[in-house]
Amino acid sequence: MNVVAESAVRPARPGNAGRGEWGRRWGLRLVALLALGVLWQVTATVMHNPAFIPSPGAVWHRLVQTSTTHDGVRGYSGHLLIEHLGVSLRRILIGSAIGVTGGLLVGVLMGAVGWVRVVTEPVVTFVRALPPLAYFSLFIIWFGIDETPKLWLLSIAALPPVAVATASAVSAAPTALVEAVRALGASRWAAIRDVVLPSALPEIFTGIRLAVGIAYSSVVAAETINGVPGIGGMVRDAQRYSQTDVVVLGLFAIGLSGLAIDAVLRVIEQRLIPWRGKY
Amino acid sequence: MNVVAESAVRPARPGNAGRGEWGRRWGLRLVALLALGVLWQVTATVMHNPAFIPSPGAVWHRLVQTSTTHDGVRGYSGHLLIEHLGVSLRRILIGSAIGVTGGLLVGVLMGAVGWVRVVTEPVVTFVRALPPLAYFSLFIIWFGIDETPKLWLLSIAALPPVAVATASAVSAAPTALVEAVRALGASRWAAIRDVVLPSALPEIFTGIRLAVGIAYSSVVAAETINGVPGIGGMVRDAQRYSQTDVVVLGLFAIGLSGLAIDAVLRVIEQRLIPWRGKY
Amino acid sequence: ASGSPDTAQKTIRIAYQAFPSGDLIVKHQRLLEQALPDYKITWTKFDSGASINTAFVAGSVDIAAIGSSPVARGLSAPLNIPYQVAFVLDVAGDNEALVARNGTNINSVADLRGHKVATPFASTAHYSLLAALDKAGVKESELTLVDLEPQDIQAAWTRGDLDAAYTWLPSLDELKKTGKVLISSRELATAGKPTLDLGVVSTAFATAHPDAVDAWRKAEAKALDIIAGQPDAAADAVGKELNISAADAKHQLSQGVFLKPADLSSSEWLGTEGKTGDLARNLLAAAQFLKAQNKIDAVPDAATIEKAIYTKGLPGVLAG
Amino acid sequence: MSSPAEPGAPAVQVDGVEHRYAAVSALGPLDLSVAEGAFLVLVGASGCGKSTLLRLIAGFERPSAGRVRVAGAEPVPGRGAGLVFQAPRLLPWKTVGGNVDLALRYAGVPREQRPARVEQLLDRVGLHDVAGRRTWEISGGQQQRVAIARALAVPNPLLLLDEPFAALDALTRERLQEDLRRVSAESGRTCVFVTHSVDEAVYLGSRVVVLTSRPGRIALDRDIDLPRTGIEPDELRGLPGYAAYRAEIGHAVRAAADESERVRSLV
Amino acid sequence: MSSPAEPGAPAVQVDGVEHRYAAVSALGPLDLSVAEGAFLVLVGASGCGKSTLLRLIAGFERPSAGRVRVAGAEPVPGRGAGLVFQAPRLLPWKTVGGNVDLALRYAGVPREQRPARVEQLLDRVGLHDVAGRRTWEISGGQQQRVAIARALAVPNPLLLLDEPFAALDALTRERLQEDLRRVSAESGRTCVFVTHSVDEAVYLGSRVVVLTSRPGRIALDRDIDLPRTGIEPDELRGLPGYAAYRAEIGHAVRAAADESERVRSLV
Ligand SMILES: Nc1ncnc2c1ncn2[C@@H]1O[C@H](COP(=O)(O)OP(=O)(O)OP(=O)(O)O)[C@@H](O)[C@H]1O
Ligand SMILES: Nc1ncnc2c1ncn2[C@@H]1O[C@H](COP(=O)(O)OP(=O)(O)OP(=O)(O)O)[C@@H](O)[C@H]1O
Ligand SMILES: [Mg+2]
Ligand SMILES: [Mg+2]
Repeated sequence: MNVVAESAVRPARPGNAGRGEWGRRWGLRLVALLALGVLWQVTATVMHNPAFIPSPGAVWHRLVQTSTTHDGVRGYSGHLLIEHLGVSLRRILIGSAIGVTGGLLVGVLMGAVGWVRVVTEPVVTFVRALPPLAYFSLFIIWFGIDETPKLWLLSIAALPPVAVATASAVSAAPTALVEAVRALGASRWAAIRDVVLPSALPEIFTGIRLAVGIAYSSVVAAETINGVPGIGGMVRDAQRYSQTDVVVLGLFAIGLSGLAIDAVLRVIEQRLIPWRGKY
Repeated sequence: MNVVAESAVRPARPGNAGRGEWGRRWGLRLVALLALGVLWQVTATVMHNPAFIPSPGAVWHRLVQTSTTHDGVRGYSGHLLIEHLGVSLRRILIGSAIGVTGGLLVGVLMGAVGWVRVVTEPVVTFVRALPPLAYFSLFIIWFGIDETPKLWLLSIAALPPVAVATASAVSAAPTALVEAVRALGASRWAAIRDVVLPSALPEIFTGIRLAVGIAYSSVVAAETINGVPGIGGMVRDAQRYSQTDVVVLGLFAIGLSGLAIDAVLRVIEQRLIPWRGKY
Repeated sequence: ASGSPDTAQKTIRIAYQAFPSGDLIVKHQRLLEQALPDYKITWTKFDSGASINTAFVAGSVDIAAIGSSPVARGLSAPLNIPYQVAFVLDVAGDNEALVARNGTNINSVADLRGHKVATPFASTAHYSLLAALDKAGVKESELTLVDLEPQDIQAAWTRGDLDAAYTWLPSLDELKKTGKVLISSRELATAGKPTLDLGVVSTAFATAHPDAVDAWRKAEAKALDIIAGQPDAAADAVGKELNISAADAKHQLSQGVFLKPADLSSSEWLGTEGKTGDLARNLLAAAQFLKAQNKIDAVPDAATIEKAIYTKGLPGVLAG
Repeated sequence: MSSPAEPGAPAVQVDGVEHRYAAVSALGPLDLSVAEGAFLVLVGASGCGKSTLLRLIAGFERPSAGRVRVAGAEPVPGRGAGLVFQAPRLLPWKTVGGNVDLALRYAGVPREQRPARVEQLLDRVGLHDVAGRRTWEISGGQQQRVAIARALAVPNPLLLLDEPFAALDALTRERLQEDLRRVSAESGRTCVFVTHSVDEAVYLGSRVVVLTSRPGRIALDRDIDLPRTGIEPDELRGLPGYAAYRAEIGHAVRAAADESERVRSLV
Repeated sequence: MSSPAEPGAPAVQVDGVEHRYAAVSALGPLDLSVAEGAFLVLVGASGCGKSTLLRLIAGFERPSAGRVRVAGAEPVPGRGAGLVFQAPRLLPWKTVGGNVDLALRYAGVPREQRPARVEQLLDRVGLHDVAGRRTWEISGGQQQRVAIARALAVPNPLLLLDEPFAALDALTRERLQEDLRRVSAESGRTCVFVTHSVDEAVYLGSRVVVLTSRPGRIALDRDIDLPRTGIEPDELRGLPGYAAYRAEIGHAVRAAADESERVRSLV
């Protein structure tokens, strides 16, 4: 049992966490993956109800089918799986980008400027409690049925985690360091730029990772309206026709691409915040 | 413009942030609220289409109607507004509680135990990218149509923010302090209890606040099936009949109660974490 | 609890939907509860046939009100849900229709080519729209089909994002104010493509509690009588269930087609024991249509579908 | 909020200042006037309020009673006074050099001149080759020296130093003392310097103030009448006056502490 | 991973130990054996590797080369050695008393005895009435004293102290020196003590080791042959041997620093 708190006790020396570590990590993951796969196959065989749990084989078959043109039909609903995914990824990325930017702005203002917080905090809390499904119809009235309402929904879903995390971290900036730069002559905004934001960065990153995840998990809601092509639209469609294998395939496509994006974010995080835990 | 970073520069002395501050804060909020109300009334009057933007008066009338028994009809769909809200709140609270507890456990394990992280991190990332609407039908198949699938959905929605925030904060525990207690003879788990968790508490709280918000905003999705009584079910029902005033009323009920819960959480946070920003 | 006849407390779990039909009258006037006092009856509202199918797979319901299109899906692979059609709640009439917006110069179904048409996918309206297009010789690829829920159709329509839509009440009424009806489900029904709301019973339940099924059918028949004979009472019940005014409910009821109980066992619908009615053919056609759409894996054979029509005791049960 | 600076006003003027942290009275009523160019050394027991006094002068605290004026105006953090805190307070997200660079940037030094100035400042506090290191990759004494270099980067007329040399070895300490003594004498910058070392106090100060403990009041206020320029450190320490000052101040420190002790034991 | 302790082994045994942080060589090859009950004082320029050596002995670092043994076994943090870090490192989520209490809890002191022991320990480092305060509500010197009290709470046979008295005034410092000297002499606890004060080194140490700077090597290793018990501090400082030791060690420190300086200027 190696507690990572251990890393605090015995800092890894250079060359320590090399190939071996890397191999072990992926080995472990592979084993876990295999175990899950076997579990799935066994459950599917035992249940023997494809609507309940489609077998891995069926999902694989769907993957092939939705990724190719067969019998003159192109993929699913006229689009290949990769196209569905691509369209949705574009929406997710744009929506997340807008949401994260907005969240950062709102969060910094909320954390740093007293009266903005007094008014904005309740508004943000109010808005983030609202279920997208409830207000989505209003978006249609305001923004139509094309890309705009989807991007709005995803942005609004992505904003709160960043805003809340940023505001919380900003308002808890380390007093000692803020004083240190103020003593050197930093203006208030320079202090925010040089101390408050860097010290909030770890929490902001957690917020961003959560935001992207939430944008992801909102993609079906966003694509309830005119959502094909789109992975969410595909899943919804399949759901209504009880094509559980397509639903599971869609879930995999969503989950795996989400995993990839999160991995990228985590690499950026590690590059950007070498000081984490150092003070 | 009073920058709160200022609070770092000139610590408020006792008696400084007293009645006056309090009054100003609520005054500001009241003004903002009034402004919003007027804006709403004006928009409603201009649009003049109650299916799009119901007037404040119409929503108020609905509030009265859904909170009383009139013409032999009790509230909305046979339940008073407060009952709808109560049922949903119960679901949200139970779901959040389960999700937060699970998230804490997963987060601490992920942050503190290397091999758990290696396997669990991808699983959590995978799961939190999945749209509830996509897997909800699987929940119905597995857990039926009563409370269980709703609680599952809400728990799963609430778990990731806590897990991610906790794991991130735990793995970034201040090395200096971990060493300090280790030097005093703390076991690894004592170090986690006495240093890692307290230092992670602020981020954990951000995670919890986000989790409750997300559980809130998932209540409509959770109540798509067999959702009456329930505020989400009520909103959905109203939606199908374009009773926008009821939808808006429901949104208010959700948003305001969400605000109340968040306020409670923030009070707890401030009580629990007096050292925030102090190191 | 459903399948086993010897449970202590006998229960019936009914799934209903929020469309105006006799089902809501049965619920509101507690007709079934009165007929079966020693059963514990729970009513659960669902918002689509798909979710009702899901609930059947989960074994969470015994009896349901569901559209003919989802029933066809449920009877086909991969779902193969063991349930049987035991009642026709209503036939879509003028309450479901295809409307074109004024000023788009669309005067017939054929004119829809190149336009944007919305309908809730996987619904009876979707089925009807495709049937109408098929009848007019318009290929799906020649126009843009948009998947929207009725309330969203209404919103998008108001903005001018849509040229036409196939939807149902109450949004249909709003659309009609600024558009004109190209074809309604009533006409499609006459042309042999009816869409229906059906009452289905899980096979296990029907086997275990045939008497309860009979009572339920009688209650539904009574509701049909109320709709025909006491429109005000019917409107009141439906209005209260749907949270709308009695006047609105009355208007909506007037747009649908409600069969006479006696007609149900005619060869046009359920038929009788041993001689299944046309409903089976109708469901088979729907399944074939879905197969052509790639929405189901295989079309069940005619025998399977005939077996899924619950005609036990017909016409006797509904005659009284 | 801030009154305009008056020309000819003393560098620091403390009038009847008291400071209380919630229930804790940290600094007793205190009057103190520091002339421009003076080198004031504060000595006093741990917890007597020295840091509090510096924070009041720097503008980080407002006195519970009385008033503080710096060059005749109400003190504002970062304006008019540089401050070396008791702890290094380096920014962990900047390298060692980056921390000094930031101070230069605030001081308005153009970007292209900064790298050379950073090197120079670090060199001045005896640090070589550490500009590229992370702040947690240098020793405690080195961190404190970076904090000093950072404060020296800003050319404020008033410099406040809170036990800046406490973590340094004798040699490094002597070098920095020399440097600081020369700078203050030559540039005419006013310094307020906190130390626990009586020797350091006498060596550096043009005036030494000894505080009693809790709440801090002035126990001794002595001008040090020793030559401030053109004399070698060893020579200075060899002067007969030097030893006398050391003895007097050492005595005062002990007396102040004993006094407080007696007061406490009476209570 | 950890070898069993051997009875009769020296309290600390350092064999050919080198330590490198990435590219930085912090501690040169070093051999050192500390006998049980000894009071070893380490002196050396800032950045010469004193803290690194203490961290190696405490088990927080593993040497890049050579081996460290504490009572014959590989050192494990928290087992066998108490450590006062150079910075206070108090837990901000505990009160001052809570920080000390935690140490007592780790030491297995029963809950009901702890409040009294906390009071006693705080008193011992000269702190009154601060047990209920938050860690940021006390002065720098007070924080350092809490850290000392916390370390004294754990009865380890080996005590490592990294400039523990640097932030204290002369009087408090003398009291704590006395206390520590007495404790080590009476309890037989082994101490390794880092300081920059030559006087402190001679006063406290039974042995003084002077390190050269970067990478730290042993420049001087001198046993201090002065009485360790039954003598008043002033009396001790008055002994002729005392001044001689002071001179020798002061000289060695300067020489070590100059040496390093020369080496560097040659490179
Ligand atoms: N934030 C605070 N809240 C309450 N009391 C405080 C606070 N800060 C300091 N004190 C108390 O005020 C007194 C003066 O503190 P200050 O830091 O000025 O002492 P100091 O003279 O700098 O001591 P040292 O030499 O130990 O640094 C101390 O008794 C301390 O306990
Ligand atoms: N994490 C690190 N990474 C790189 N270099 C380091 C690190 N920690 C310390 N050093 C370097 O190692 C050398 C020894 O450091 P150490 O902290 O042991 O010095 P020290 O003798 O305790 O100095 P001081 O008296 O200033 O506390 C120093 O030159 C320092 O810059
Ligand atoms: Mg101080
Ligand atoms: Mg050190």
